[in-house]
Amino acid sequence: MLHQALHLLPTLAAAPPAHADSGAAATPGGQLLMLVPALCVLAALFSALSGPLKIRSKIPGYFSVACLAGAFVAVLLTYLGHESGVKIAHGFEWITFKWGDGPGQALTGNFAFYVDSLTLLWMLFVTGLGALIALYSVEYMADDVGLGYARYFFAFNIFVLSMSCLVMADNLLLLFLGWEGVGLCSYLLIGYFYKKPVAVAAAKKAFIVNRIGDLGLVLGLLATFVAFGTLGYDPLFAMIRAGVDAKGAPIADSWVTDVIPLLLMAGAFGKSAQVFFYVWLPDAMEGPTPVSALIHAATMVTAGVFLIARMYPLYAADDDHMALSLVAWCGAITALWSATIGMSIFDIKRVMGYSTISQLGYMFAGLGLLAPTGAAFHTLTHAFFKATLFLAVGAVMHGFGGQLDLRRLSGVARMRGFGIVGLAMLVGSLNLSGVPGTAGFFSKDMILAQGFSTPASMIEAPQAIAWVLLLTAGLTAYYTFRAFFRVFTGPVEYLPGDDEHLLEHGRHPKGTTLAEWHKQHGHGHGHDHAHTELTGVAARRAHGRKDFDPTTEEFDPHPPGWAINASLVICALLAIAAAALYFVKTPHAEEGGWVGGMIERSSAAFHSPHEFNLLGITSHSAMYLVSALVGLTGIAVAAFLHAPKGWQGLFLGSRDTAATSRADALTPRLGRVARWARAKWYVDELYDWFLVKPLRGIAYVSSWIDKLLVDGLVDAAGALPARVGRVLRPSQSGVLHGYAAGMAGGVALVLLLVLIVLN
Amino acid sequence: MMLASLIIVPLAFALFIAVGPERSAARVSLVGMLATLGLSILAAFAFDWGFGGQFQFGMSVDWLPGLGLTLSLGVDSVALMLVLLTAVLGPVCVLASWTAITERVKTYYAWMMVLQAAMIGVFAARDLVFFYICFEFTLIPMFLLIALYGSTNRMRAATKFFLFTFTGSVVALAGLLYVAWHHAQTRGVWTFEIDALELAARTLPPHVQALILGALLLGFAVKVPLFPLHTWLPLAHTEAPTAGSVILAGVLLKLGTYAIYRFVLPFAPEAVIEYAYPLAVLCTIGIIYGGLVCWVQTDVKKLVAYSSVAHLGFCMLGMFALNHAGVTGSVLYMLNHGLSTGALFLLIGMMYERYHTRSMKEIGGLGARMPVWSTFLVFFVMASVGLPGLNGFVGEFLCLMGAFQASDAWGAGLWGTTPGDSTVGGTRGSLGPWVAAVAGTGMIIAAIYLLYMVGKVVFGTLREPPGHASHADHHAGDAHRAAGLPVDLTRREIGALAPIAALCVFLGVYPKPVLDAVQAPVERTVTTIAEARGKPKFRPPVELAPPAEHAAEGAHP
Amino acid sequence: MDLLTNPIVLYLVIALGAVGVCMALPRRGVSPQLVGGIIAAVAGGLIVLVLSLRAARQGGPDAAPNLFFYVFAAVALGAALRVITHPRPVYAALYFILTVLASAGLFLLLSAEFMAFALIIIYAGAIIITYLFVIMLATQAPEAGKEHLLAEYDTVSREPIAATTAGFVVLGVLTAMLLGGGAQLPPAPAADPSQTRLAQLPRKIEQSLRDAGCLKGGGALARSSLGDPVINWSDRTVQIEGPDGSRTWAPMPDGLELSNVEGLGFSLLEDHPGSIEIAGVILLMAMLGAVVLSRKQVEHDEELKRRRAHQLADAGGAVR
Amino acid sequence: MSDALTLAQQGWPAAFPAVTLAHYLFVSAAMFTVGLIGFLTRRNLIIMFLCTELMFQAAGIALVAFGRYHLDFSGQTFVIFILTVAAAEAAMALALVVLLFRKRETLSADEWTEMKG
Repeated sequence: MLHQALHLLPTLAAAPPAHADSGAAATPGGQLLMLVPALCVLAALFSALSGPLKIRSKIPGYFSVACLAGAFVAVLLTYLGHESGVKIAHGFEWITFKWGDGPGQALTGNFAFYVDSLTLLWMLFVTGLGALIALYSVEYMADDVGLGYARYFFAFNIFVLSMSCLVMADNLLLLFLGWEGVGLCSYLLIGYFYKKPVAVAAAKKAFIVNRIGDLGLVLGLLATFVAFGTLGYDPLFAMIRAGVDAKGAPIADSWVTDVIPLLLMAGAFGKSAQVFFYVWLPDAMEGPTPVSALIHAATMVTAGVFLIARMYPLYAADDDHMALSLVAWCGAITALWSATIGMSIFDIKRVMGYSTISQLGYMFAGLGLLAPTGAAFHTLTHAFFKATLFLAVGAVMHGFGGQLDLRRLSGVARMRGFGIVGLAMLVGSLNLSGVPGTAGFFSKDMILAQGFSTPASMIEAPQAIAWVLLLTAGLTAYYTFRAFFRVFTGPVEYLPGDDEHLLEHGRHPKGTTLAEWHKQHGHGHGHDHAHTELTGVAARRAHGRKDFDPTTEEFDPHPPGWAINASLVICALLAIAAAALYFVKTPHAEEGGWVGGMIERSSAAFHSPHEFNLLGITSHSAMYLVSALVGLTGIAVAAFLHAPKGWQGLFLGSRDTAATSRADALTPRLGRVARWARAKWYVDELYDWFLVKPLRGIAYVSSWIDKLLVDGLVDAAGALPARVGRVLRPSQSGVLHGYAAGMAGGVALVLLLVLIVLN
Repeated sequence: MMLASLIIVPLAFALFIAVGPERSAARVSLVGMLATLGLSILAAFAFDWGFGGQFQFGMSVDWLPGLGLTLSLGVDSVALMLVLLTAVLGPVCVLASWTAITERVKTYYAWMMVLQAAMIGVFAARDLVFFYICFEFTLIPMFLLIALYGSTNRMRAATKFFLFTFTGSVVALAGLLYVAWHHAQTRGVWTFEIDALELAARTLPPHVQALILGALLLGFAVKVPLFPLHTWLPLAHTEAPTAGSVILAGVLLKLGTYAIYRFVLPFAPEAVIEYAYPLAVLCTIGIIYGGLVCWVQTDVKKLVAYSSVAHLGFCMLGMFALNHAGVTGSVLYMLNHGLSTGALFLLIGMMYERYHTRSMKEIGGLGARMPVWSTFLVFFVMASVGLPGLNGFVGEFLCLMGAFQASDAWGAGLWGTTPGDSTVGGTRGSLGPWVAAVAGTGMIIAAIYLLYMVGKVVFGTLREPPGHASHADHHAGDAHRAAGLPVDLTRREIGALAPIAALCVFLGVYPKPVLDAVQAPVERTVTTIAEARGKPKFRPPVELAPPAEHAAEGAHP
Repeated sequence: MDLLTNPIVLYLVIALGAVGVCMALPRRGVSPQLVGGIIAAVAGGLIVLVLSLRAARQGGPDAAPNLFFYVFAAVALGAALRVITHPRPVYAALYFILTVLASAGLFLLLSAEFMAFALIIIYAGAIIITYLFVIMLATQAPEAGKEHLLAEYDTVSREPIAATTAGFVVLGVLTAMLLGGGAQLPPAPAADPSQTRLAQLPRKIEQSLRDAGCLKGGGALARSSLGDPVINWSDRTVQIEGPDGSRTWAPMPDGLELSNVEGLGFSLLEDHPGSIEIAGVILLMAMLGAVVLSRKQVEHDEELKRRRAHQLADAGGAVR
Repeated sequence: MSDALTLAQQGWPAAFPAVTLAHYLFVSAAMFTVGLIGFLTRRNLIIMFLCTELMFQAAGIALVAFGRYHLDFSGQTFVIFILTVAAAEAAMALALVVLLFRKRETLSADEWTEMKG
């Protein structure tokens, strides 16, 4: 792929014609985007080689940042030069071959990019956030300089590479390459702390759950090929626009528009952690936080949204929008479901994880409610504010030795050096809660409003979906600020965690040796969220001491350095600025601002119907009020239950230690519900009991069958001659004459018989 | 002469090794393998890839003209690829045995060279008898490699391997001889030229073809191995020395698939059409069953061995899809499986050399101890799982694609209905998609068991066998030094793995040359099948409806 | 009742032979070997007589009587009987040589000259000599008059009656079958199809033509473009080329035919090339096997050691 | 030699009856029977092998006689193979006998019954 970069200039001049037979508007161009994979490969190779080359510095990190920034610039330049229409940048022929001239007799899986505004929208935040988070990682991973650094940045760059392939692919096959590639990187990065069994299990789980969805995607690909005879978007969209499949049969009410969208949906749900597939994402929080920010919040998990947005023409081509209804309902249910879990668990990073699932549910609901613009906008804003949140949480984690339990941290924002982190967290939380004026507010509003406007004739019970989403919005505001109030406000108080970095380098806070430390903690120290006992917190209180001097303590919470702060600031600013995009007027779309313009110019364009109009109020203006109200209520409840006294808690709170709050009094009253919610509704256990264990049982049975039945039959067949031999053995006395006599007698007998017969 | 030299050179080196001193055997063998590799690369350059469907480098020497026996050689692009695969794995195997084999070194390497010659002979043969001789002759060196250099249960494994595969191929021989006899009956001449027999076999009535199919499959499916006939494989793999496993997985199994590709499909096309669906179901069962059995293994090598059962299920599924995509995928799968699974066995062998155990109960978390080894392991596991961008994916996807579309290739006689015309919506239209969907779960199971293995062996907390407890600190233990091996891989070992890894990446990122090269032979096979169906191969091309005017305004009402 | 065709007579004669052979077999104590031998000879003679009479009855005028056959057959069978009855292995082997010689004589009568001499050279000359070596290596022949020192396994035969019965059932059945046919041997080969192979021996033809005086004045055998002689088999003429290049037909000389050795050679190398390869492989393997076996270091096994120890103990006991 | 041969083939004196194929076959059968009986009764390994050679010899006579009868050389050709097999057998058998003799210093076949199953 490196040669692509080298030959960039010539190919810019003379790109080969692609899909000459499609007759659509695609034109060659956008070769500049070839720089993106090229730079990623370059950075990945450099990072990988830095291991064997024994580079023990941050150079690979900075190199990656530079390359990713370069990639971002390439995307930006392409965007600036992009007007409308579709350009196809041809790289090389990947899995391309032909065995006939008819439809469906050639497989075209080129390494080529389909450049339209949807692609560019996604690529802008993928590469932009990629570069930003790479910068953050440079500092975050500083403890692992060396082999770990090489591993980390290799996977990181390969991730951006795969994500670019996924987003920019000109055909579904290349999309699948990226799809699996991001899965691999996700696997490698979740399992980055490979000595932690929890991380390894989480990585495995993520990969396998994704694979299950991928099966749907593969089958969807195959069905697409069968129906349309191609996997390239350009000819595909041409046929869908014409409403026919490869044989010219109408698709509107055929199996094509039912089966393929459902299969693709399965893939999308797997990657984006929806409904049955969500279980991998919370566990994925075992990875380093920048990874969670980039992969498991901002980019990779939105691949499912992207896939459906990309294939939106096919979804929309169905008469009864069956698949879209399903998408919407699944999204809404997931949103609510994971929000309930987010409300009850104590691990702030996992709270963010569940919140991501919930917000992804929003996006899918948006897609399903015929608001692709809203979904895309929410994806964009979510990418920024969720990245901000994760980076902030990561900074806390980094500073406190991996501590994530919100009952063991308090008043972090007031500690020296953590100001920026607190502010960034606040920005992110406001966005996530949908406080009026923030980007998150507008993007969420677009989806909600559409939900109340979409006629029930197009989607099954859209209003119900919208109510569910509205409820979720309130819960979201609650759990977001629950985490914020508990960790960032209140008395300064902390208990350091058991960060993997510290473990690796043998310097544990208590100054104990590794072995002793292990003895004290045993295993399973990865998931503090499940712990309810809070030993030793009291010993480490530092009530109201703003001048808390860390040097007198064994543990030194180190505040973030410039790289982390810089990326936090940029990220937070972007999250704020994203709101402005809503007000950008474009000639391409009536609403949705800049994103609306981008979507309208792409294949995902869909003119959503507006039917709601009560007393002259459009659904949007109604939603402004309602969702603002819901969001603020959620915050207020959070403040009442979790906030400290005084202005920090909006004068509602009463908390004065890290561990206790008003919520503690409330929880027992909820009885089992709270316990079950905290146990994540026992979904993992259910899966374990009803899926994993039976499957493993079948595997054991198969193994026994193999050993006893299949192999046993073979062995029995092999033993048959031996058995027969054992029966006949006594006749073999070993005396030569015996054999000879037998033979002679036999011959005599046979001859006699012959004689008798002949006569 | 090109091909003859490819067979003669390894044999000559085998002779050198046999008469030469014990100490230089490994080096001579390496030189011999490299010479073979060089020759095969030369052959690849001399080959006219534009005419890949024709047999090139043909040569024919009369052997016993009275019986119509000749020594005729020739390769088309598929065979040449497999020759290349064999040649590539040769030096790798020698490197893998460098320190592992310490006794009877001469015998070992001499047989290895003989094996190499026999395997190349199988792919290069254009005469049935010569093919069969080479096919069977591979058993003897392999038997000895397992029986003399294997681990504890080696004698049983070797015997089982030998008897199982030999019994099968005797039946296959009967089938092949019947075809030759039929040729002699109808044409009046005895010949064993594969081309002539191919034409003769197709004139057989369908029920005889079915018998031929059964006989050939019984012989060749054992070698593949197809689902119920696989039990020799795990045992042979676990007991064989590393190089033996590599060759076994890399090339010997391909002898079976190649034989099916070369004989079963062209010799009995009508019967294949008839029985392809049940066979595909069998492959599917093999995929899932093999995968599940993998999952509960504790012996790493056995796990990878069972994974071959699952993987070759995909390969055969593509083959029995009987359409272009499927057969192409199947051919690619042969190459890819040879590379990635061969490399996995190599890696496990390296681990075994260091720890003398392969049980996942005793070892774990080796990522901390052997980063380079672990990197390679993860890499090849990913190739094996079928990650796009690495070699495994291309073949797997095409096989699935073939199966998905296979409905209209599969015969209907057995099921009493007429073949569906379109793939989905025809009478039997949904069979292919269902088979593909069920087989597709094999992808998931592959991820489960391979990642399970990686999770146990590479990741997690470091666990080493009791004898190696002294390595808990960060320097090499005495046991390693005793074996002359450092903790992590040596340059020799990396040298053995790196070329395979490079090939994996190349074939994954740019499979185009291979795809193009195999088109012509696959075309030939698929056309044979299509002709046997008595239907025109190509459906008349349907005009693409031009995009209507109003389409631009929006797809929805 | 025709004695010649009545099977009962035949079976009685066969039974007589069996009794004779049984008596001739070595046994402990008094063995009526000479008597047995005579009885067996008489029985054999009777059967041959029956055969001959039948032949004479059926035979045409050209039925060629042959004294040599009777002599060779008698010697061969007599010597064979002695092979299996002589208690001393060396003598048995020597009698075997006699059998071989007599068989070679029979071969000569059957116009298989090459095989006759090959038999003598290979069998009598090589194989039996090897046997003799081994016998001498393995047994120590006692002097005359001390026959009781012969090994027990040489002097006592096992199950003589059963064995003889089995053998003579076979012989009886075979003979009964033989009596079914009495085909004459055809005359010595004159113009059998294999003679066309002469065409592959141009120099032999040329030599015989020259000897017959057909090639005078520097004439030569005419050759086709492939170098073969031009022969018309139907009237047995061959084309010859005069010194001036003119071609004429000349009759083939009378004695010109494929000799036994030539015929055998053609048969061996043209009709059975595969078999000769296999024979070669068998010989090679046998040689290898013999080498491997004889190189093997053997140790006296437990059985022998035990026996030796017994003998020593007995001897010691006697001394004491 | 050719004179003697002609004499032998023409038969002399004429008092003896003609010789037919059956004569030779009877000689062959009788020799085979003698060999068979010898093999069954004798207990010396070497003699037993000699007896097998006798049986070979008998087969050879039958083959040559049939060959003569059919005017075909194949019969004689097969005698060559019989010779081959006999030679090979002699080599192997004698090597084995020597081996066994060295081990137990006896030629009795009854001593060797270890090969029973």
